[in-house]
Amino acid sequence: MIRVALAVLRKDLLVELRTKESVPAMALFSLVTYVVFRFGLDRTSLEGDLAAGVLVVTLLFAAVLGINRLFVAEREQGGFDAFLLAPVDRSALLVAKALALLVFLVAVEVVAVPAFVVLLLGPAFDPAALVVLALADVGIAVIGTLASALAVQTRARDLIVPLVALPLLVPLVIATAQGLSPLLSEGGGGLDAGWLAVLGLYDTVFVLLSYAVFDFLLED
Amino acid sequence: MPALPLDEAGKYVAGAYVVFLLLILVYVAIMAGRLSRLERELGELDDAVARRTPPSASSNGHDPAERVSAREGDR
Amino acid sequence: MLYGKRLRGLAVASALVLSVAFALAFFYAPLDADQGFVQKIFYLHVPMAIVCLGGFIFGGICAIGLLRTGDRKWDLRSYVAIHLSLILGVGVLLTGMIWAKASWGSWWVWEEPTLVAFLVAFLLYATYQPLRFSIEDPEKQARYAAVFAVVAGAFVPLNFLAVRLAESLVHPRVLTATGGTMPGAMRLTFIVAVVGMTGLFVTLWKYEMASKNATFRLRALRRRLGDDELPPARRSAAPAAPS
Amino acid sequence: MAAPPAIELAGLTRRYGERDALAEVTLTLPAGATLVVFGPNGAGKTTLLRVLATLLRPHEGAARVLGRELPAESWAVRGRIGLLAHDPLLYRDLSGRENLRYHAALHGAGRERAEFLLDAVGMDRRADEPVRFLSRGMVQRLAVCRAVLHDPDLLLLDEPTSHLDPAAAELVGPLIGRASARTRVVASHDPAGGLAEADLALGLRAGRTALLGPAAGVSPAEVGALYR
Repeated sequence: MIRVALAVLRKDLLVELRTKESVPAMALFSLVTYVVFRFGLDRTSLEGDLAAGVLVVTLLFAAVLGINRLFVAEREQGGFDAFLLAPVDRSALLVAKALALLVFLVAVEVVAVPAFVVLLLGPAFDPAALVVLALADVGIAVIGTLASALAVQTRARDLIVPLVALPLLVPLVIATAQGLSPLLSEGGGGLDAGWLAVLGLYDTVFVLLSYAVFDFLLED
Repeated sequence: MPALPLDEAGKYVAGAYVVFLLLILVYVAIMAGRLSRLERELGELDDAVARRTPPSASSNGHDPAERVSAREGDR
Repeated sequence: MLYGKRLRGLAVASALVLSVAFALAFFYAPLDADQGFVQKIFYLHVPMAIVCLGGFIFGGICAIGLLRTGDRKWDLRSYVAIHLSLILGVGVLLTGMIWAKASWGSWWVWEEPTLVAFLVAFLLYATYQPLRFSIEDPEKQARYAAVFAVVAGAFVPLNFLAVRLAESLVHPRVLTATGGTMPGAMRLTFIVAVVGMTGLFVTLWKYEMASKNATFRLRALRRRLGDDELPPARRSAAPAAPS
Repeated sequence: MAAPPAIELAGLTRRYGERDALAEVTLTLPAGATLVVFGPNGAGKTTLLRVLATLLRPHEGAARVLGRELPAESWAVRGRIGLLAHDPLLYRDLSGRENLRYHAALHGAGRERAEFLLDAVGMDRRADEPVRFLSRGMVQRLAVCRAVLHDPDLLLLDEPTSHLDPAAAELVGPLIGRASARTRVVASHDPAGGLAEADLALGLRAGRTALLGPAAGVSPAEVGALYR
């Protein structure tokens, strides 16, 4: 299964490299959102829970853009049929797509997080925040893949994706924002193991849940 | 937090219970609408069946089986 | 079809139990020392919330039935349960807001984790109908709705856990005390109210199931009679007749 | 020992909503033989091919493909079927070579096989251009490569030569034509051509069997009548 998942992942990254459909748009969107927050909040620098909130919400909405497009090529260019005709484990597609989304998210954050630090963050950036973000990315990737697979066969994909994904991500937003907030404060506390545990647990539950239901989204 | 005096609190409590009551009533009203549609369709179906077996056929004693065999004879 | 008699019995019993519960709430349960008369909303709001969430989870369990067996009757069961829970959910949110206004002076209180968690769950389930509506093939509709129902059903407890963790600092009293420190008379009333509300839910669920089944059978009958003017099935969020 | 029939259908029915897309199709196709399927658009040809390809589940009736029951044993026939549908099932933004390598990885086939096929259909020169820049005929040739990449026992072809010029049709002949010596199901709109290379002919109209018999005993005129 891992061999097949890697083949699909390689194909997805290759397509993204060719079309540049998702990552550049997501990164650009994050930058624009910072500017919007700058004026919407009328602040030139943020710290603490406000900084954590702005960062998480921006990344989340950027992720929704990627989630929207995740399965579109499969549906419109016959990728689902081709995959289903092959004698392979169907869960490989879930693994591959979640990994692809994870790669996209990390790629976006390579741009979006430094930009946030430069443009909006008041206090110095604590690298421990990257641990929290990494755990959040895993959760967004898994839940996003599930929501995308659920929505791609509907006629209102662009609407269904955020409506399904955002409520499912609320607990993750809570834990991420709470975990990040002390790390983005002036002389604030360190990494809170409690919130990391919540994030890790939430990720694990959704990995298992997605694995259990994903096959049903591929039939027929 | 101070407890509200009875006359003030009564308004809210009554409001909450009225919300519940209204919810049930609206639900019943919607279901009643659906029931009447069901009934109307049932009526249409009745008419359709009546049209299929014209009253004349039954009054002059034609057996439905006879008509079937007659039609088959046409082929 | 044995709907008739059993459904009537159930309806009468639920109405009775629910009336008794409300009577107990007003004439038997003591006034809350802290909140006074406003606390009477508790006997309506909390049982409704519990039954509503139970309905969501029941819908998820029925959805597992569909995924395991492929039998579309499970889709109908799941759909009706979630549909009714959504209606109850509106009631929960409205009564919750009224209670918040009466006891804290504002229509919405973000510090109340149970209410906030409920709102998140309700918003998720509000997508259930649009999701169904935007899938045309009935079989696919049933399967996708089932996947949604299973995921959302698992999400309900998780979500409550997470929101409660987040707000564990700010703790209002009675709302969270669903059972723990209630005096006996209050607890009895509360339990009767939960039973009554459950009865109401089951009654409505059976009623709605009977109504949907009757519609399907009528449609099947029209088709059997070769009714040429049979209008094409309206596209809807509700399950189509299982064939 | 005689091989089991490649395809056995008994009362196969597939619905779409309340409408029968395919109703009560019964036939047996011996291994190595070719079945040609005729019928106007929407008659159920594509549905039949998709059911045989295990992409759609039968709603009623029994379907055995390559000796395996569908849908219970679908897993066992996947990878032994080559489907050439209307849709080429290729990613537009990848090159032909990349597409074929991806499919080879899915099917556990080697890269040499992909190169061999590209060469066989005369696409080796343009194999590195993104598929969206290629003409429909070239895409079709790549799709043929994709369908036979894993050397399938059963080929399901939906108007396989529709976008091909005669020269290209000749190129793909050894891969998907009669000469390929595979069991084939071909959906076609060309009565004379379709009958000439088939053993068994099936005519569909609104999902129902309107014509079924040895291809030699069916005249093109009978097939033409299906479309009226």
